[in-house]
Amino acid sequence: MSFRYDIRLSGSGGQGLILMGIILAEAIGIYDGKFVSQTQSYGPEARGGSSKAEVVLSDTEIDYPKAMSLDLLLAMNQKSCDDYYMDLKNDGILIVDSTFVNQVPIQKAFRIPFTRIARENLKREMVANIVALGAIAKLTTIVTPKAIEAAVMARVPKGTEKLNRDALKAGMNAAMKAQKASVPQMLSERVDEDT
Amino acid sequence: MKKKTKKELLLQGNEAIVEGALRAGCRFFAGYPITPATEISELLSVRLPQVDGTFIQMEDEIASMGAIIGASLAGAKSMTATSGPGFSLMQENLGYAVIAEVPCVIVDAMRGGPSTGLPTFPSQSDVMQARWGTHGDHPIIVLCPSTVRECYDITIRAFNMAEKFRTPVIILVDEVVAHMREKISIDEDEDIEIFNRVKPTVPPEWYIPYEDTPRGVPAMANFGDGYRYHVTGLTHDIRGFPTSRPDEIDPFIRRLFRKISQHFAELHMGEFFETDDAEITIIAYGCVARSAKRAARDARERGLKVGALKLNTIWPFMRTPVEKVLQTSKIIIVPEMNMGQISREVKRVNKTDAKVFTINKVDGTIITPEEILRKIKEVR
Amino acid sequence: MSDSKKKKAPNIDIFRAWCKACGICVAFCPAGVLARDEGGYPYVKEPDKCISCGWCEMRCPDFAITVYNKDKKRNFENDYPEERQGK
Amino acid sequence: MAEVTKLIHKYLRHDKKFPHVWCPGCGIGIMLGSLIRAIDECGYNKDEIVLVSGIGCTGRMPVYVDFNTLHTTHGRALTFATGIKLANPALKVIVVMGDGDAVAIGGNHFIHAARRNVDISTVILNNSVYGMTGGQYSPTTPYGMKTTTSPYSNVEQSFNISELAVAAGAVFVARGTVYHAKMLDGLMEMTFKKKGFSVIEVIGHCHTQYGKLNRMGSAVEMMKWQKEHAVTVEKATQMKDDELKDKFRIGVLVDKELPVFHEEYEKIRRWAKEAK
Repeated sequence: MSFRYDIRLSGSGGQGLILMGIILAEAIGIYDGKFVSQTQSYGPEARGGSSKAEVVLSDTEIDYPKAMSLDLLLAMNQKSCDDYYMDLKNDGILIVDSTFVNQVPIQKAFRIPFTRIARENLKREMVANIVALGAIAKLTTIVTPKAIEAAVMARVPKGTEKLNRDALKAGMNAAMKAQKASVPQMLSERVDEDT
Repeated sequence: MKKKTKKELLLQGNEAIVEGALRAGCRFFAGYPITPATEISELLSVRLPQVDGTFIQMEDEIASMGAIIGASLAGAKSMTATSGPGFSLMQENLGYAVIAEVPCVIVDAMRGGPSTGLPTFPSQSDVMQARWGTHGDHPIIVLCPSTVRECYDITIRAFNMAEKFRTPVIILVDEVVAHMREKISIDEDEDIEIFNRVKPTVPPEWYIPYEDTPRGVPAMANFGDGYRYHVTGLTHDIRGFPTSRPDEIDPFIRRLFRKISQHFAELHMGEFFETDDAEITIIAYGCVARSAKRAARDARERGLKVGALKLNTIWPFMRTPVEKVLQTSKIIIVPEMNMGQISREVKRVNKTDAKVFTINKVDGTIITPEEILRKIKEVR
Repeated sequence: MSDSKKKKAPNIDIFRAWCKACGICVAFCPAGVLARDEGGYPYVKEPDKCISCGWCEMRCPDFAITVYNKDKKRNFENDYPEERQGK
Repeated sequence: MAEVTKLIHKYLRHDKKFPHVWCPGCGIGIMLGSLIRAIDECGYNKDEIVLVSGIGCTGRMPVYVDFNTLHTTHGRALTFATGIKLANPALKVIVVMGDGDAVAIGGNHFIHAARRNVDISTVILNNSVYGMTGGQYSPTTPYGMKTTTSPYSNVEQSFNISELAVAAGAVFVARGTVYHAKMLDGLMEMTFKKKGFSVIEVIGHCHTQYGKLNRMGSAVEMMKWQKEHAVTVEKATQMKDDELKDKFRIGVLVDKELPVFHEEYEKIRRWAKEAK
């Protein structure tokens, strides 16, 4: 049986979730060389209201491209946390932006104030999504820090490279401080059951 | 430093269609903005002028379809992209492209309908519009990708078929495939077959623009090549002039059908997934084909002999492959995001004892593997 | 007419196969050369009156009438005042 | 054969069935003669001309002439022509349409082709009615006239095609009549020579439908009407408004310069390559 990892990045429109999805997929697919498929909720929702992007990664070709039961859920606002935590697997990881998410339904969630970090430390609230990407790279083993940095640099506008690199670092640092939780097996450590 | 020709890219389905079109030699695009096909316009407005092609945003889809036919007659490989409502507007001129035998490619990124319907949600409800949308008897080629890679490959194939058979070719994508991003590698040096229309080699005075040939496809001169001929939407004789003679009309219409029907084997594209021993086979296309494959995998894990047949060619209907699974499987399930457009065809060609079940979803969401599994358990 | 020598009547050919007998050539002939027969078709009634203006030829919707005058290159501008396009 | 007819025969497709399809006395034939003479005068090569038409009486014109000819769908001729011109700017694209074709079903395409300034010469035969389908009222049928679908009277206001073309931004707009055939030759020639979206409105007549229903007489009578109601642009400037009330102007109405689409697009190609 092949390995499959389902991620949903959720929040409200304008938080940059779709871009996050693209960067994460690019990091995993192009820079880390795995199979990846990225989908999103589209249309009016992208301009206000709730928004989500999904990334599925695998070591083999991906059949169903949308997230099924989640290995990782990022909730950037309270509503998306409430809406989607039920889709999380038992050993799935929940990461919330504690700037906006006050009630967390499960104990072992990572609470990191991405938006506050972006606003206060980096003076640019818009990079909260990049801060969150940094945290994901640190808290999971699905993407290497090197790949995520390369993918961020390739996608962000010229002239904002330093800001975004700082944002990634800030996210990683914040993740280090966040409480440790169970992390799924690393891809590289997996025993291929098919062989 | 030697330039690397092989690129690994994370592309949307729509973006892969653009890459495929450019690779196939598309040099003219006319379109009108509509979700979820807009990315194709946007990207081609960047890319086409770089390769001396032309991008134009017309006043509506009727005009877009007219412009690509005109451009094709003047020698350019041309394309337009739209969604349901715009596709409806194109139908009149689509028929023109069929009868005047003008190669061109139309992408329809399907959305829920009727009318404005569900602009940003997936659907597969234009299957019959693609087949019978334009009036009159006509054959049509309709292709349907289900992965980003297939978006690229099928677009190239669509242009090849259009040029080879002198006919419009429709690519049906659904919102999921159009907007989904996946990794694909594109190698500029890769040896991909690109077909260019066959031009006449006879002197202009010998040229018969709509001559019957064994292949059924006459040679096509471009405007300006020195072969002056008449192109019309009226039923015409072999010289292209309007005719109302029954003895000229009949062979002409039959040739239009024959040029497609005698090449079914070449036109049919699809994939059998573990169907050899399957007791249950899921027949699906577009994004649902992926759910089908997943469901088949999951079912096999549970010890059920389930296979899947993916249709990449929607029209002409893949009768032979479908008949093959009808013979080997006792149960056929056809999940579609419409009220049953392809399942009707499957039932139509079913001459066996196999039972055909459908899953019809029209709520703007994709059919999930679980839903297919549930149906398998229900009908088994 | 600048031509003071003995005038040679121009040839007027009417191509009956294409003529639909609409009567335009007859009606607008400024010199009264043409007339209509019983079936409405034009014929050259007074060939000597022809001034080679060519208006019948210009206005024939069916390209069915021809005025041919070997002696003179036709110049529309000076042909016939009434027909001079309101200038 | 005299020069005029000989010249026309040089451009006809003699393997087509003549006499042509139009009613006896129809102005479209006169317009076709004018069009051929103007093309000849411009010195175009037959191979470089693409003659595009829509549907209707006028739509039947291209089949008779030996150019690259294209008979498109109703009202859409300009869209096909746009594709042809942009795919191969070396071609000389001429579009012939009727009034219903150009400003009813094709009205949107007409104003946008004008706005875009695509290099197309457009010839519109205005006979105030849908002739081929049997005399229904068109957007140019004058108020108060009878047609088969306005049997009591037409209560709609009509389009002035030339003024519409001017408003939409056409760089050259002229109007002529089939009665003034010689003048039409000249106007047609100017229309073809103009770079950009040029329009010539040709006032024709449909005695078979429109003329009959409105008791306007034969083709001859209707051409006399044209003669009596047409006033040249030059003459019109010296006339008072009430003298011009039931008259229409013929001649060149607008002649201006604007950048042409396919030449502007060359700039885009340059910028696109620089940005690559």
